[in-house]
Amino acid sequence: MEEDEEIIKKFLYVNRKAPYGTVYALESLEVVLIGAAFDQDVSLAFIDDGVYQLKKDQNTSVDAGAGMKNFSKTYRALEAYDVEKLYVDKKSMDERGLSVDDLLVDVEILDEAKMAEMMGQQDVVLSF
Amino acid sequence: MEEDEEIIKKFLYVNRKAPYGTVYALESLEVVLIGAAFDQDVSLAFIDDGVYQLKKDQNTSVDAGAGMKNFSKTYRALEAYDVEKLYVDKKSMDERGLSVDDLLVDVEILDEAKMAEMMGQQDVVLSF
Amino acid sequence: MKFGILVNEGPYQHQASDSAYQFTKAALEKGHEIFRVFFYHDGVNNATRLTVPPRDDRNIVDRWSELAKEHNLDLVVCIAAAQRRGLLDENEAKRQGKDANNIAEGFRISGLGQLIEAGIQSERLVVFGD
Amino acid sequence: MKFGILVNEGPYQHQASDSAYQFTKAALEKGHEIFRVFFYHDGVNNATRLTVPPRDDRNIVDRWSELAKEHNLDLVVCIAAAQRRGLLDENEAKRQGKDANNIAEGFRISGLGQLIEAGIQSERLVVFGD
Amino acid sequence: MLHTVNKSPFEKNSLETCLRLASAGNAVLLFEDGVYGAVKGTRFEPTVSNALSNNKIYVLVSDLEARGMNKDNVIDGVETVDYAGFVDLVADNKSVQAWL
Amino acid sequence: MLHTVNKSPFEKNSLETCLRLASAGNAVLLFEDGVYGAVKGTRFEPTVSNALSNNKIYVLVSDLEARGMNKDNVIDGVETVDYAGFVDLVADNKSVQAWL
Repeated sequence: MEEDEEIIKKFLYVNRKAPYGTVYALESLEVVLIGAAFDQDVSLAFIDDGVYQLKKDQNTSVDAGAGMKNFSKTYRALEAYDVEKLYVDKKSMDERGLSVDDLLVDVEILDEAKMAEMMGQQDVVLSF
Repeated sequence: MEEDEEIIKKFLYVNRKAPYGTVYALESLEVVLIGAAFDQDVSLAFIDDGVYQLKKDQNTSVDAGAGMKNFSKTYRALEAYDVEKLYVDKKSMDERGLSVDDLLVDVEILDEAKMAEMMGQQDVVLSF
Repeated sequence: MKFGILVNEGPYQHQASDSAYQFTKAALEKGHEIFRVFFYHDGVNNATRLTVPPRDDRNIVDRWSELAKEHNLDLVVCIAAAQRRGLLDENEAKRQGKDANNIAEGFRISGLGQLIEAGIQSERLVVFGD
Repeated sequence: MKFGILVNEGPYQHQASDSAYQFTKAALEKGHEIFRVFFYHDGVNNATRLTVPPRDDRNIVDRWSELAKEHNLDLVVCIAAAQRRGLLDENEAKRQGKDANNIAEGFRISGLGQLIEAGIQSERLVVFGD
Repeated sequence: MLHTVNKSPFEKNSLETCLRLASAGNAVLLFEDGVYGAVKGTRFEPTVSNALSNNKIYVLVSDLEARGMNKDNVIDGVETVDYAGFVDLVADNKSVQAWL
Repeated sequence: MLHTVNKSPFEKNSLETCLRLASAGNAVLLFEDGVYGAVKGTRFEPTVSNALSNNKIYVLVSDLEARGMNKDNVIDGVETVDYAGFVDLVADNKSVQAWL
C-alpha cells in the first residue's frame, strides 16, 4: 500500500438491497471492513431496501428456520474501524414506517437534496 | 418416457423478464423446446417485461455491440413444435405502448380475468 | 404427496437455494416424497464440490449432498445450463476435453427432460429463484 | 485516463459481464488504461476455465482471457467470494485440501484490498452488476 | 392455487402483478424479501390489506425474524406460517405459481 | 457525475430512485434492460421527459437494438450513445454511480 500513502479519496458505499434475500449486503460490509485499513474517507449510504440492513433484532438462528449467518452486529463494529459516516435516505425510512429507534446504529438521516449533495462530493462510488 | 405415456398435464411457462439483460428468457425457451417432445398440454404466458421477449426486430450482432445470441426467431419456430397457446397480458402491453403489430408471433391478448382463469386451470407452472 | 423442486439460483448470492433446502427438509419431515430436485440456470452452481465457505456460515453444497444421502434424493443438474457455467462431472470433462471436474457427491448431470418429467410425475412442482 | 472495473455477476445469467467486457474493450480502443478488472460476488464465476457454451454463442470466459493477454490486463478474482462459490487456483486448492482447481488463464485470485486499491489508483471506477 | 412472492414490493413489481392476477380465493405466500409486503406501517400496507378481501395471505415467520421482525409487525389478517406450514400450503393447493 | 441504470423501470425501482437523487446537471445513462426507460409511448415516458429538464439522459444504442428498438423509438431529448460514447461519459464526469 506504500504507493497509496498520500492519496486520500472519498469512498461511498451505496446499499440499496435488503439483507438475506441476496448476499449483497453481507459482501458489501466485507468490503467496507477491508477498506477501513486503507485510511480513506469512507461514507455509507442506505437507500430503498438498503435501510432494512440496519433493522434491529435480526434473528437467523437455524432453529428459527432461515439458517443463515446473522451479520447485523457487524454494523455496530464499524465505529471501531473509524467508519462513522452512515447516511440514511429519509423517504426510504418514511415509506417503510421506520424511525431511527428501529435501527441498530446511529445514522444521519438525509433528505433528497442533502443526499444528492453528499453523493456529488464522492470520488469513488461502490454499489453492490 | 414410457411410464408417462398416459399422463397429460397442463404446463404453463410464465415469462416476466426482458430478454438479454438476464438469461431467463433464453433458458425458458430451451425448456419449452425440450418439453415439446413430451406431448403435454403447453401454454406460455408473457406478463410484465416478459412481453418484450416477443418484440420484433431484435438485433444483437457483434457489430451492433451487444454481442449476444439473438434467439428471438425461435419463438416463430414454436408452432412447428405444436406450442401454439401464447398468451399475453393486456395491461403489460398497454403500459409499454405495444400492440400485436410489434410482436414476432401471433398471440392471444388476455385481460386480467381471463389470464387468472387460464392460470387457474394449470397443473404445473414453471417460472424462471 | 410427491413433490418436485426447481432451484434457479446459485448458492449464497440469492436465498433461493436456502429456501429450497429448508422446504425440502420440511416436506421430508412431514412424510412427503421428493421425486427430484432439479438445478437450472445459476442453480447448477449449487453442485460444485469446490466451495469453502467461512466456518461460521452454512455450507450450502454439503447440506444438499448430506440430505440427498440421508433420504436418497435425486439431485439433477441441467447439462445445458451446467456447460454454460462450468459445472462438469468426470464423463462430461472427458467428453469436452477439460482437465478437471467439479461436481459434488450426490448430484448427477442430465438433460432438461428430467425437469419436464418431474413436472409430470410430481403432484406439485415448487420453484425457487430470484 | 486510468479506469478500474468491478464485475458483480457471473457469465450468461446477467448481462453485467458482457457489458463490462464491451466497456473495457471500448475504453482500450480509445487509448485509456485499465488499471484492473475486479470480479466480486457471483462475478468470480467469470473466471472458470470449465465452461463449454453452445457453439453459436459467445464464450464469455475466453473473451476475458484473450483481452487480458492482448492488453496485459490485471483480472483479479476476490478470494472470499471465490471460496463461497467454488473458484480455486492451484495454490488455493492445495491449501484447502481440494482435489481440483478451475481458474482460467489470465485471472488471478487475491484479496478485497485489490478492489480498494483499484478505487484509489484509478481515476474512474465503473461498476457492472444486477 | 398458491402464489409465492419472494421479492420486496419496494424493489420489484412481483407482488403487485401477483395480486392483480390472483383469482379470488387463491392463497399468497410471502417469503424471503417478500416478507416486507406483510409488514404494518409501510407504504404497501393498504394494498395488502385490500387484497385480504380476495385472498388469504401468509408470511414465512423465519424470513420475517431474520429481518428483525415478528408476528407483532404483521398486518392484521395476514397469517404467519413456518416451513411445515409452507409445505401444507403447497399440498393443500392444486398448483403453485412462483412470481419470480 | 454520471449515473448508470441497467434495470427496466417496470421491473425495479432503480430508475425512480436515481432520478429522485440525481443532482441537477448530472448525466444519466440507461443501458441493458434500463433502455426501456428511454422509449417513447410507455407509462414511464412522462417521468423521463420531465427529468430531462434537470438531467442529460443517454441510452446505449446496442442494448436498444438488441431489444428490437432504435433511435426512432427514443423519447425526444434523450441522446443515443455507443460504447465509445459510454466511455466518454465516464471520462467526462468526475465519478460514476451505478444504481444496481
